[in-house]
Amino acid sequence: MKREISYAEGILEAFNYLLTNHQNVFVIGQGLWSPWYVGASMKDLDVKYGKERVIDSPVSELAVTGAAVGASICGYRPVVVHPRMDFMVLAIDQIVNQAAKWRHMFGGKSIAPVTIRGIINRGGEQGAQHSQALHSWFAHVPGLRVVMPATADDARDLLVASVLSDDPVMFIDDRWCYEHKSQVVDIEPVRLDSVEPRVLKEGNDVTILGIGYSSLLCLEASTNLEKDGISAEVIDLRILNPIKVKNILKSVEKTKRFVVVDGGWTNCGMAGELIARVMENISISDLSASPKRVTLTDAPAPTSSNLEEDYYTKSVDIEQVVKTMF
Amino acid sequence: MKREISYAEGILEAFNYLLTNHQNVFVIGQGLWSPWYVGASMKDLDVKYGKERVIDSPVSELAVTGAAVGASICGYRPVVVHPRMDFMVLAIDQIVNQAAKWRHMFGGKSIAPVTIRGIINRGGEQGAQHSQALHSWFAHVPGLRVVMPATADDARDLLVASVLSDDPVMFIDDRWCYEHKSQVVDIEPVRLDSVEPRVLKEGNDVTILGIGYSSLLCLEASTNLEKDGISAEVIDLRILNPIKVKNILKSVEKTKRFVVVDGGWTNCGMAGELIARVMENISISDLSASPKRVTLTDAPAPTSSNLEEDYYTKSVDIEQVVKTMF
Amino acid sequence: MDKLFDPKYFNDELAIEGFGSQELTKFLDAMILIRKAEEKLAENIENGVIKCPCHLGVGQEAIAVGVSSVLRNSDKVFGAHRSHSHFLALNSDLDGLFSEVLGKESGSSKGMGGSMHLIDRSVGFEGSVPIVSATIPIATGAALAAKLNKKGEVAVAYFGDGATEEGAFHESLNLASTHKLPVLYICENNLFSSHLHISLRQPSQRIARFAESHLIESATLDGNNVTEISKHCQKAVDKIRNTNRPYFLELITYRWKGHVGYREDMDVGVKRKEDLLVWRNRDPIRRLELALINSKTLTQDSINDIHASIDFRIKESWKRAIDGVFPEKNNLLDLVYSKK
Amino acid sequence: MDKLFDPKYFNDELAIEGFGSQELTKFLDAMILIRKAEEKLAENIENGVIKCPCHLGVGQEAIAVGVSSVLRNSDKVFGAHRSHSHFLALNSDLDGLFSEVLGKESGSSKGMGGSMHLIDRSVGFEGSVPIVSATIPIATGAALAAKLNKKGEVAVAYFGDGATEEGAFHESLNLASTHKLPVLYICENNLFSSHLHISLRQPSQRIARFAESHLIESATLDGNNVTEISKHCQKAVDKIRNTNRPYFLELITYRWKGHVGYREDMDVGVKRKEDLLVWRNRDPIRRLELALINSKTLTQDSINDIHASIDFRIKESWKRAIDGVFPEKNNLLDLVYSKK
Ligand SMILES: Cc1ncc(C[n+]2csc(CCOP(=O)(O)OP(=O)(O)O)c2C)c(N)n1
Ligand SMILES: Cc1ncc(C[n+]2csc(CCOP(=O)(O)OP(=O)(O)O)c2C)c(N)n1
Ligand SMILES: [Mg+2]
Ligand SMILES: [Mg+2]
Repeated sequence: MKREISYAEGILEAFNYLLTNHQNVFVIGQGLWSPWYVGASMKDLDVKYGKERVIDSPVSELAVTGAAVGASICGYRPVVVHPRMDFMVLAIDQIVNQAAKWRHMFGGKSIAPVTIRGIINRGGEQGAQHSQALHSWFAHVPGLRVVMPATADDARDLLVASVLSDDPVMFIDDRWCYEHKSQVVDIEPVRLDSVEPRVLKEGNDVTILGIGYSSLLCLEASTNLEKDGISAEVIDLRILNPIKVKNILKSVEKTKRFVVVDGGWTNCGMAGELIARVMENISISDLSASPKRVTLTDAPAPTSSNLEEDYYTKSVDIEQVVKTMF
Repeated sequence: MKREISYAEGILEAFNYLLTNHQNVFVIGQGLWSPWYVGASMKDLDVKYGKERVIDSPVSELAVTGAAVGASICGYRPVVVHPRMDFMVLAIDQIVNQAAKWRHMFGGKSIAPVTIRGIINRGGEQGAQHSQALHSWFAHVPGLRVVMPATADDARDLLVASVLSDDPVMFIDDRWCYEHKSQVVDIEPVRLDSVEPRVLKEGNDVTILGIGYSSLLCLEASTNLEKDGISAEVIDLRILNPIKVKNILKSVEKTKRFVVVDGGWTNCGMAGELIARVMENISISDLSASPKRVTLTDAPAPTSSNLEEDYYTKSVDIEQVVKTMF
Repeated sequence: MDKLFDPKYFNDELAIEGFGSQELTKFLDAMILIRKAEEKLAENIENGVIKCPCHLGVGQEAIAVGVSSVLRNSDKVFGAHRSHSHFLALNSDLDGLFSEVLGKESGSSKGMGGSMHLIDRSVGFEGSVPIVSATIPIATGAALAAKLNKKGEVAVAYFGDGATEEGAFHESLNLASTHKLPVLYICENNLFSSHLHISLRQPSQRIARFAESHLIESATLDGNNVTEISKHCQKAVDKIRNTNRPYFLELITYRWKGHVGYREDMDVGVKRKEDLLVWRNRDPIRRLELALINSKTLTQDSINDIHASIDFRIKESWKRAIDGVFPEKNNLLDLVYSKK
Repeated sequence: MDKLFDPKYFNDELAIEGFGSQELTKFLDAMILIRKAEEKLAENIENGVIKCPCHLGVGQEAIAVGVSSVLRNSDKVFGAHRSHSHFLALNSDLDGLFSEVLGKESGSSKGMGGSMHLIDRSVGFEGSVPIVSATIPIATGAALAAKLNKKGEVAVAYFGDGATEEGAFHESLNLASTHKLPVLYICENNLFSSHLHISLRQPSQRIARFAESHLIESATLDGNNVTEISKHCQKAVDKIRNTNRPYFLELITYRWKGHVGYREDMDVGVKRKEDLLVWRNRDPIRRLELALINSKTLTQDSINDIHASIDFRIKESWKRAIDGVFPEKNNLLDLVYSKK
């Protein structure tokens, strides 16, 4: 039976599913006994599953993440929650030097199947150190699977898949998606490595690829573009590493125009990467316009509402870029 | 008068110049009182300038980097030395959350002109945690200038320029360049923000862009390609952020073929970024082949010499890719 | 020692011997200014005018006022996420704070930082940032600069009990201790990090034990006693200037508002109404007022005048902040890199 | 206590009361195996056969042997960059070590890790990595797993004095102390981090002071005394299993070789020939041999036999390692992600 749920509810359902069905799952991080900062997405987990399995922690990102890595090596499936990516950078050694390489450097004899939930929590005049979206960094690292859902059903199903994956997974969660709603059926676990970019809307004139929350903006833009007679195909990347491009290439070959929209900075970001992937894999004659990207303003996040207005991408920015291609 | 010096000597000359001419320069990091791991590039600095200005430190990457950031805020021009990028990730909060944003978030009222020398030290069966080249990460961050010299003269002159720049600079140093030799004249400080990608060798048929040590590989490849009648123009990127592409575009418009070579991983790396930059800025009809990139194998570094052989790019790999474009 | 953590104690009037009436009045004035400024912010968070996250330190005013009373403009002071008091205690610059919180051009960081990024270099306030523990190594580096420049400057790092759970804290203390750096570490131990009481985060409530482990001289004092803090800091700062050695001061206190925002009895979902009631008796302002009245240094009337005049200053300043303009759009990109 | 740091002391034969001859012989055997294995590596680093960076622990053998003597295969042990002894003390697997150092398929990590990434899960050796301090939080997490699975496992983290300068160390101790995790922290305090003596890095040589600051029970012992280490560890491990609380053991020792590589009197550029001469008198092997001979547990002849038989094993194992094949090329990409 289909039901409609929000993204935040999707996350909560995933946690409930995992904690109920998998005794080796536990959750650890700051704020878990009072998870006000993640909306409803973790409500009452500590009450339902006990404070032994839903563990609030000292302000020690590095050791807490390392502890989760250690527990994952010993058979557990921990989810570490970092309320903000900005704080999580303190734990990068454990994520990138340890977890991502554990399997490879030990010749496959051990794995570190930890899931790290890094939350992008921006806007609201929070400023330079509370607004970062560093997903492109993690996508750079072989050994780490990087997941960034845009829709409620994906939020739920990809979180389940992340925790059940035998690899370390960076699950990136954008607060701006939390109210997004979609239809779901009951949870049927999928294999994370089988997940491909998803066509959210079909179209013929241009392929607009979104990443995380940007995919929702792309949908919005596509609706407006229709009024201008432009039929946009919208694709949601979903998995940032290892990256799969088959669906994207197929779409670009059809539409002959390609725009990537990402809420991260430009240089060495996900948007440029996808342009490069497309360019190396199609023949130039398949394109009728130079590929374009729409990215975050290349500056630290401001606090002033006046500047925030300019700083973040809006769907109209996407529409404008698309229109220059015709 | 022209002299020939090695890259390592270039670094040493830069330190001598800075410590002699700028009383507010000091150096801090692990190993400075016994700098065996950086070849001759820091020889006797502690003896010449005293242990107060050339400071060896505890094994505390985060605090030591933060201390340098703090001293830079208070009028000093510290250079923090990280013998390996792999260790430096422990200090990312100070580099990325603090130094890179300091000027912007305080409305220009304060600056953090620290220079961070992050060394890429790979090969030699050192394995996954002692071989990383994470320059693309730092290039992603607005507010941080990222410098990666390939030649001896640049090593010297760009280190001087980095320390004299009013912005925080990530100066990335590849051990594999240390023996490279070039001609220099006396030091004439240049402004870091005036430095553009540098044409190392002119050619007509293909533009090969290198980054750091890769530029030396590109030169090697171009010599061999000549024998096959391919005239390659080799450009060295030098400054990874903020990026400047004018010279590159001009070259590609001439050669109509573009290959980027980078010693970092593929996904969200510098090579893909440059393909994207070129694609958004030229018209598709200017290209006679799809752009290509040559990057590091997308895996943690192995230790076995047998696998290292495959893992790292050789000039012949570049030659092969170039040849497919004709 | 244990009594410091028990709100039943240390609720009486302060000892004021050795302080002149002018100095005591300055303390009172400064604490009331901070209290009322933060209450003004609370009011405007509640009514929705302020959007920027604000961490209010109501109840903790004695610390910044006591510490700042012994500092020079050439000293280098660093704050954290809860730093309105650190800023105001040095400069009383209501306009700079209010405008900054509203993201206005006239703010202390030109509207680029908000509540969590305050700066005023003219008085040595070198910046506050909300990454927990981040300014501890930075202040340690300011002390390294002070040691090198030999001008007798002292660096000051303010941070909370939660920050001592971050590795950066320990690394910094070791660096300062080993390299003999002139830094004053001020730990405002308010027993909470966000919603979590210290007993759920550490095996002991007393933070100064870490200073001991790094062989740094330290003391644990009543954080709601401005005269004692001032007196003790004077000694500590003199010692630092003379010896180039770090000093660690733990100040036990309690915050009256929630972790972030305006609420009183709720802390990011955690109710603590009863506790708060008891802790309010340790009010640093009331305890000084009592001492001033009992010692006849000030009358209740003159204290009322102080309140009234500060109310007026706050009203005027808030108006100016509200009327201020937003930063120019070009700041967004123009401030990323230096022009040199 | 101070005597532990003075190489003039603790040079005599070991006390062996309470240990059977079989156990003592096992200690001796294990220490000699480790010593000779590392000397074999040193020889082949010097002659250029080994390219992979090796951090030898010659002189520190008693620690791993003493600690391992009380562990179960189900315990979870983590090492660091200098972990040959930790590995061999648990499994005596010369082939696994030698092949790994040579990057051969038959190595303990299938040739994918080299000297700095050893693993043998069959005996609970869960891995060693060279990022200083990195396995301290990881072992702490293994202890969290042990606490959750209630099987009485103990996690063990080996690390050096240098590692205690990293924030991760302090964060981990706080986590273990607050959440009551069954972990045994073993600090091999050899007074050096690379080229720097501890007096240039910390204000005190005694590392256990940090355990005290985190309210973790601790002891500082002679790290070159295998019987004492074994006895003390037995008590510590029993306590950990019974109470789920961490325990911290600091073991004072000295390494005879340079930080990395084969040299004896040079430490990455730092000469310390004189110091080394004195410290060699605290040789953990010689001290046990003396005790065994004086107590007539073993004769010099039987000890010679042990040496000879180990020499033989090492020669044979080295030959097998040299003859071994390299990992298949496809490992490079195939091992990055799991197939599931
Ligand atoms: C590195 C980092 N981790 C987590 C946070 C979220 N956070 C903000 S304030 C705070 C509490 C800090 O407690 P404490 O240091 O005692 O200061 P107080 O709030 O009590 O003044 C936390 C956890 C952060 N800002 N930075
Ligand atoms: C994070 C990090 N920083 C620096 C290094 C370089 N390094 C390798 S071993 C070592 C010394 C560590 O000293 P200690 O922990 O006492 O161990 P020991 O070498 O004495 O066994 C250092 C600094 C590293 N590997 N990792
Ligand atoms: Mg607190
Ligand atoms: Mg050591």
